[in-house]
Amino acid sequence: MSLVLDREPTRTIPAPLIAVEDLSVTYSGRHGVVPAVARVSLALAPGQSLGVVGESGCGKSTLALAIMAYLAENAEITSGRVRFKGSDMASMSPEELRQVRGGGMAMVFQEPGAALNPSMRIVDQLVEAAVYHREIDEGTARREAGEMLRDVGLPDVERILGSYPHQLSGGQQQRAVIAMALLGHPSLLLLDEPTTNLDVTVEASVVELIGHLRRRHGTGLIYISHNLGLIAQVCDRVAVMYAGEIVEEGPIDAVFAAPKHPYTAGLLRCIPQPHTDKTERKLRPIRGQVDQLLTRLPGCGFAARCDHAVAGRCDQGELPLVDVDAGARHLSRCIRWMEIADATETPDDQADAGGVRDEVLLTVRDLDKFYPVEESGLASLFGGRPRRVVKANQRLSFRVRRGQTLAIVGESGCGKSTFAKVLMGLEQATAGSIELAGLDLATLAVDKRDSVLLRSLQIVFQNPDETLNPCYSIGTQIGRVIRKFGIARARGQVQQEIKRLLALTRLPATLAARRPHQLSGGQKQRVAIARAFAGRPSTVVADEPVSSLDVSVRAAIIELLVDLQTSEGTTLLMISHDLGLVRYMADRVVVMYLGQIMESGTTAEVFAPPYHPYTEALLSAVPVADPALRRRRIVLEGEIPSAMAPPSGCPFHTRCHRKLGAACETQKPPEQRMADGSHRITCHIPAAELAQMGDIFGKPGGRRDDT
Amino acid sequence: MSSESHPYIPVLRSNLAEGKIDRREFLRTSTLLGLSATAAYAFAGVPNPARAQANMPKGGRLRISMRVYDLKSPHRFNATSASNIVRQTNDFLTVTGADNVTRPGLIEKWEVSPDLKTWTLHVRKNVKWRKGGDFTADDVIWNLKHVLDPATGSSMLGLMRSYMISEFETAEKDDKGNPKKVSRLWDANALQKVDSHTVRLNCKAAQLAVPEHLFHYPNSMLHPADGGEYKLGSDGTGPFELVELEVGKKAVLRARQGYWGKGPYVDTVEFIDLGDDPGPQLAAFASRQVDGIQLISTDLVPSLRNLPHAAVYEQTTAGAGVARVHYDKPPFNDKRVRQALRLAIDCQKILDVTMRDAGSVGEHHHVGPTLPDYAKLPPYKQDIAKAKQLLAEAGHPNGLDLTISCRKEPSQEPQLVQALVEQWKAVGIRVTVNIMPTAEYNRIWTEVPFGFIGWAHRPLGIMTLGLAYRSGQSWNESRYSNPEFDRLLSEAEGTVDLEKRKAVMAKLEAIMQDDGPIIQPVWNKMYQVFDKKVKGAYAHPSQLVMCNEFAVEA
Amino acid sequence: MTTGIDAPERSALGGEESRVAGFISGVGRLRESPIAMIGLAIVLFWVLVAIFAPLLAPMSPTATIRPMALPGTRGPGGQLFLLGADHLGRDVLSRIIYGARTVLIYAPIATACAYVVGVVAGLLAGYRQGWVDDLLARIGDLILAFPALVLYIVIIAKFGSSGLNIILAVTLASGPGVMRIVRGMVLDIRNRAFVAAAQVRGESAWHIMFAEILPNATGPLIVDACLRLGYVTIAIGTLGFLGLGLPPPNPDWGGMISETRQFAMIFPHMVVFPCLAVSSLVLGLNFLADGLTDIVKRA
Amino acid sequence: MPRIVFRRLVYLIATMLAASLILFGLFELSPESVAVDALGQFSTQEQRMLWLEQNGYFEPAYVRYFAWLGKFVTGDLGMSRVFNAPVAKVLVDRLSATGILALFFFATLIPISLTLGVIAGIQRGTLVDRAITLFCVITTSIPPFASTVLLSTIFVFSLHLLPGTSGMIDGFSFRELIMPVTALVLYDLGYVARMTRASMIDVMARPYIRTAVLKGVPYPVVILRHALRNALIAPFTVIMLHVNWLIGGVIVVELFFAYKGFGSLILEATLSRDLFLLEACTMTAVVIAVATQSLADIAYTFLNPRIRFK
Repeated sequence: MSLVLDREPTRTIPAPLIAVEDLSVTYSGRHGVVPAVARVSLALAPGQSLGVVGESGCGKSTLALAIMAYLAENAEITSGRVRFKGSDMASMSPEELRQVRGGGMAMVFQEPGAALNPSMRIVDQLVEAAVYHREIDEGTARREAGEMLRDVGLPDVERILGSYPHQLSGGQQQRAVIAMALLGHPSLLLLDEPTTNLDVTVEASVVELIGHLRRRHGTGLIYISHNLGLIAQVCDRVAVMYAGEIVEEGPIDAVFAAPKHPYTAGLLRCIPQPHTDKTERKLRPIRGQVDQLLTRLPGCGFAARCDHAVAGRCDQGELPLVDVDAGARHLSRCIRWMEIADATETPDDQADAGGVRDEVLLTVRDLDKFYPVEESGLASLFGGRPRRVVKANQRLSFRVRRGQTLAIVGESGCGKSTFAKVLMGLEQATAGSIELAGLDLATLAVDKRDSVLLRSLQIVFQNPDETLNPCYSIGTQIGRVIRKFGIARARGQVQQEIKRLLALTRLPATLAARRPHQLSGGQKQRVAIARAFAGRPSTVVADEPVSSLDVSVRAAIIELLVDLQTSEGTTLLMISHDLGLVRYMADRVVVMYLGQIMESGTTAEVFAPPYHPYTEALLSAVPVADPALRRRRIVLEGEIPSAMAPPSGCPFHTRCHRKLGAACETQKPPEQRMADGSHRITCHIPAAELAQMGDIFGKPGGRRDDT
Repeated sequence: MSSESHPYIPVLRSNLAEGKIDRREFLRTSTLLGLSATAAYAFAGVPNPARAQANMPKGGRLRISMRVYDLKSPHRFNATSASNIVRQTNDFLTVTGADNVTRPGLIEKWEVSPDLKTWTLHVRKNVKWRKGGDFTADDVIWNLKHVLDPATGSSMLGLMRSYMISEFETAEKDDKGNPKKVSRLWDANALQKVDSHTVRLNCKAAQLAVPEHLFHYPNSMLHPADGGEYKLGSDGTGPFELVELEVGKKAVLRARQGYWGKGPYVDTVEFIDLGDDPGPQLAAFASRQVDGIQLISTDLVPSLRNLPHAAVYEQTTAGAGVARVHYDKPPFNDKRVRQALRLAIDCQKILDVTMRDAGSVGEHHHVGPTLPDYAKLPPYKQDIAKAKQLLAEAGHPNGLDLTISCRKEPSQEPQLVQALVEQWKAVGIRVTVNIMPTAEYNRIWTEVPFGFIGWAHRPLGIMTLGLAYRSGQSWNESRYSNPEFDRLLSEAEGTVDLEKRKAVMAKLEAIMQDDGPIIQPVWNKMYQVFDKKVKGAYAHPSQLVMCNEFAVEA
Repeated sequence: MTTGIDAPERSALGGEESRVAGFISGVGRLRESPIAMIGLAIVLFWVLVAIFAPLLAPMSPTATIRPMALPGTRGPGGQLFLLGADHLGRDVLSRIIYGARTVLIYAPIATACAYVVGVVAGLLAGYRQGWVDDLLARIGDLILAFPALVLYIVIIAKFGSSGLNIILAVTLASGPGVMRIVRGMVLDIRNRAFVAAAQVRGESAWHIMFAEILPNATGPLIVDACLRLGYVTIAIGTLGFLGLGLPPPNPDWGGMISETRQFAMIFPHMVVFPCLAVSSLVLGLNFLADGLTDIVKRA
Repeated sequence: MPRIVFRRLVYLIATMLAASLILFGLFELSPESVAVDALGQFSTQEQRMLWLEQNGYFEPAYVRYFAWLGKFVTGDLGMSRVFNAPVAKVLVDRLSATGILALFFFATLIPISLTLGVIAGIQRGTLVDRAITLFCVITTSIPPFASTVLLSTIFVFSLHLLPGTSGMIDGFSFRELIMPVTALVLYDLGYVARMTRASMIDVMARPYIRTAVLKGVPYPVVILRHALRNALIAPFTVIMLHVNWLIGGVIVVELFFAYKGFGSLILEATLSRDLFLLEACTMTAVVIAVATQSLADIAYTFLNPRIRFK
């Protein structure tokens, strides 16, 4: 277990390492010229760190590529320049540029798997980064590569050096990429969403590493992310981008504590925090969505979505960035920043407490789902060896009450989606039962289910781009469900019902004639929800319903689900890896790890001590967009084991920071009932000892917890 | 008997002197009756074309494009190309030249009785087998017995059946209880050895064309020790020795020492198989990869004439493409249908679009106008109205739907078929063309109900008629069976007097036009092409090549 | 792309859309690719030639008029042989025009048959998986193990040369290729959430295969169909060239080339024009496929 | 590696067995037609019966199949009727001729098409790219049967530069190979070049190329070390699979240029219905096709570490 300070104290600004001056970039495409970055100015001193946040399409990746002078062919810099240590990137010779890239500044992208050449060994890719910038021979470079891998916290360095990228896990790959970036001894490191698609615990450790390396090597850092929580952990300053512009920039504490732009404030309000729930504070989505405009309208780009926009002021002329706090260089592009004062203040944040009924709707008992592993080779050809299995679900047992929201939480590969598939009948369980309305669904395939059962149990999928058939209009797709479930048959009635559902999901009726590709992600997800609710189901499964949506849209969808569940009296089964979201929405929580239940209980019970050590680590890893919040940092060692070869005994023992000893490795942990009612924890640590555990979150501004 | 002994020769002489027959007819007939070609040409007063040319260059290599088929059983050959390889190593008893005059081969002279039934063949005395030993009367008799044995399956049997063979019943019965029949020599003494170098053919019927029959392409003289099989190293009397054979690819022959006859001048002869396709043959010749093409489709002639190094040799022949029906199968068993098929055709038009100057107009009776026994009939005219009427009478007022099969190569055959089909349309006979791969068609050509095939040139009309239309012949592809026709044919075969024979031939030709199973729109010319550096080259009407006569200039 | 709620409406409220409109917009998108437009123009040209062959052809394609007539010369009746006449005196232009019919009947029918078989098998294999997939994949592999042309000539040699057998041969030889493509796409598409959504609302397997999955596979399939149509055109031509094609005198480009190529030396018009005809059609199809690929990729 | 080799071997054998069943069913199931094919149309019924009895054709079909298979496996491929020689001998002879053709074909195709593809791929959208792409589409659109005609019209008949046929009558001749190889390469060049181009474009757009550029690797090294290896995997395996295509392609070309190879052999066997030859040729074609497919698979595995080290 390592415990590190959250952040460093802010330093003063020395001479700039990198300076972006009034930079504008446009893309020309089929639909004309699209501005991506508009008049952005930034400066970063050596050793400083800057976070750039914004939702997808706000131009932050283009900004990063422009800094590296690596824009796509259809991109054009229409104004401004980028200076690296004073020299204009645009006027550099190819050789100078090559020296700067990798030697002066290095970049780390998201999806490390794709960033590494699949047909070269790690060692060769690392050595390259060193030898082309520094006068060292291959042997030295190789030795340094090994050291650097150790530095980035990779075990078994020799093996990794000789490996091909695909032989490493995602976390290992990203560490290798970071090591590669550092081998050229750059003075600036650009990170573009380096932890997206990594599991939350892995993400936490990578972010941890980045902070550590920055301090150790004194590298300047530009960290691009959509996740405000991550930025809060590593950066001194933050720049918030919206529609290609920087709308707010300032010291991290100041921006998070007192945002001076309505967009920043809106973003912060959209994020459910792991220490709040829907009864405490309602999420406040930002209206509408990011519009990709062909021509920039005068005035504030955010005005169309801003609650504080005033016609005649916000839509006039060029709005400048104004310093709202001369001492700390806190800049905002809002013309009304003074009038809005503290934009986080929101009226009517008090939400209704959902009524919880007691009737048990769904009972899962000892559910197992094993997949046979495709064996290749001799043995399988002749059916010799017994087949290996992946135990995706092992002895799952829990109950869901009518009208409740039950959340299943866990990192990827924990088996939560497998459970959803079994429940929906897309897969059949190996053993155990799922009881719903007197039927056992565990082995009842979807094509054996009658229409009553089918319509009573529906699902909302994760990826809005895949959830709708691109070939049919929205109306057709919803209409099909309405007819299929016999809600209505006549054409007029069906149309009425479509309209009702669209209205229910707060979509305009005109959307019925559109095709999915004409819709935004949020709209698609609303349609998917409308479709799921079309048969007036008693239970809806929501499988990561918002994980691929932008922050501002996410909040709206969550609110929609919560509202629908309440108004329709639907039971909701949430599957998510986002503890903030779970905390916000769920009544009860089931925490899974490698196919097994680690902890279950009401939301309050799970999110407060005593914790299962895994839950504790999960909570610690959640990025929190509140720099003032103190919490214990628990960084898990190692990678999530393969579900094909789960560890013996307690599946979590390989990474557990509270491991007791040999018993954890050999014996199945017992399920212990906690003092507080329905709360159960499956762990070898005695209940009494667990009860001693402190809360992971301190109160804002309160004392730091240490362990 | 002297060479002057046949009583009809003086008649021929006086006929020639009186102008009753032309020189060609005189030459043809007098030589068949045993007059030597030299004497015949001298009497006719024309130079003998077969005289050896002086100053032929020696040595070199001659490459001829020709299919190289399997050569296993020369007596069973049904393609002249195969015989053209064996021909270089194994001589024939007689040789019919490009002028249609038959000269001595392995027999130095022959005599025939006035009734044309007894033929005395005098075997040349200085001929040695390559591996040693003289060529004798025994060898002749063995070979003739072999080709006339039904088990051999030689087309010689069909040619000589009428005067050498009879059918005998055996003790065995077939399924219907009728005695099975076997064919064998009509008389034990039919092939008589007179002495070591004299053989006598005692025929059961008169036959004028015996010397020409002896040159029929399957009748090469094989060494009896080889048992009728031919392969690398088989013995022979010919000018060359086979040294390499790759079926489908090439055959290489090397000149032998001490050949009894003319030549050979070249050191090696190569027959190169370029496939049936005319394209590669033309391409190979154009780029001088071969020195000659054994058989060229008339299509290629214009292109070949365009090549500066090409010498195109042509021969007017009695070879023809013939569309024939199965005489016994409906709807063709109705004489009116057969007539309609003929009446629909304008032969001149067909000639114009297909053969042009490479042929002449046919008369649907398969007796070539260049042959000595050709009798001129009144012109056969296209008559579409009558054809339609006949069809209607035969019960096909709305016309007929037929399928005609033919082979892909030589390419003039499918072209002729297409031209015919185009004309049949006019009388309501709708014909689909089934062009089959050549080799495939060659195997089944007698089996298709309605088919088209090229018949090779034969030096006498009676030879063709005897092969193709006599009842029960194996090559009688049309299954034609007409007792009157058979009778007249036998009569013609036994008639020495040209005028009388022509009278009989006129009857046969009329039967063919009236009742016959064929539509024969044109006669082919035959072309062979050689590089100009090949000396002594000529085209033989039967597509034969005798390489000992050719020389190659360096 | 403008995706805001306030974007102008496309059609009247509640429209459950028309497939036709979708198709028209798809064709309209061809305009995005000049290369596709050129290809389409060439293909359409030949289609129109085939349809209006009787009106366009100056003479009967089988009438034997003046052999070896050179391009631009006249026949005995004053007929103008624009592209000359062949060795049997048939007008080359008329034969090319009618030949377009032969090609544009047999090639599309054969390709369509291959598609019917390939699409159904591919959908079944990809969607059903398990033993169905194994069986179909093995059969497909087996057929694909035969070189296509060998398969053609073996079939034609065994069963004879006729239009029907050519279609049969093409279906057999191309079907597995189509199946592989469809199967590959189905394996991808079947994992999308909308398929699972259809499953959980109890749609039948046939509905899912044909109404949910197949429409999403049309883009790449259309591209493939254009290319395949080109191959089939070449294949039919090749069979004609080898003498295994359609029986004459039906004009058929491959057959025309085969029949007249020995004249190429002095009468190149007989053979060069059919060569150009078949090459231009294939070129048009390839252009079309190229352009469509770009469009499909962009979509 | 041994595992995939073994699996491909098993697959090869299984495919061969299935193919042999098809061939047997197609050509040998009816003994009557076998006899006709073997003895010719002029054979008598009596001869056919005798032949069928001598060759064991009155046994049940499965007994015959296994006997046939056994002979096949032991290399007894029967006698070719047309060539009057053991099929095995003819086959080996012709296969080696086509092998030479294939060797020159690949030796020409691979460098030209890969170079064109890589150049076009790197310079995507430029005039060079467009020119190469257009050239590729046009050559691919001219079927071999047309290109052979056009090529020989120009080079043999008009310019008299090259020999018109490639029979290799006097042994190996490089000049005679030029035309057939050119015809084959022209038709195929476009396909491989375009595939290489697409693959190159795909690879050049991959994040790891960006990574390489942005870590300051010189551009030529990026192309040679990072792009080419990954980009050439697909075209390489496609080229391997071209052996299958080549077997078909050579039929036309070998026929046209009278090249005595496997293609013209299989055509001749088919056209003349030389049954045993045809069976052997077809099986050989299948073996070659499946074997090269397997080789392509193995090569792919070898080239692509993602599969190799799975």
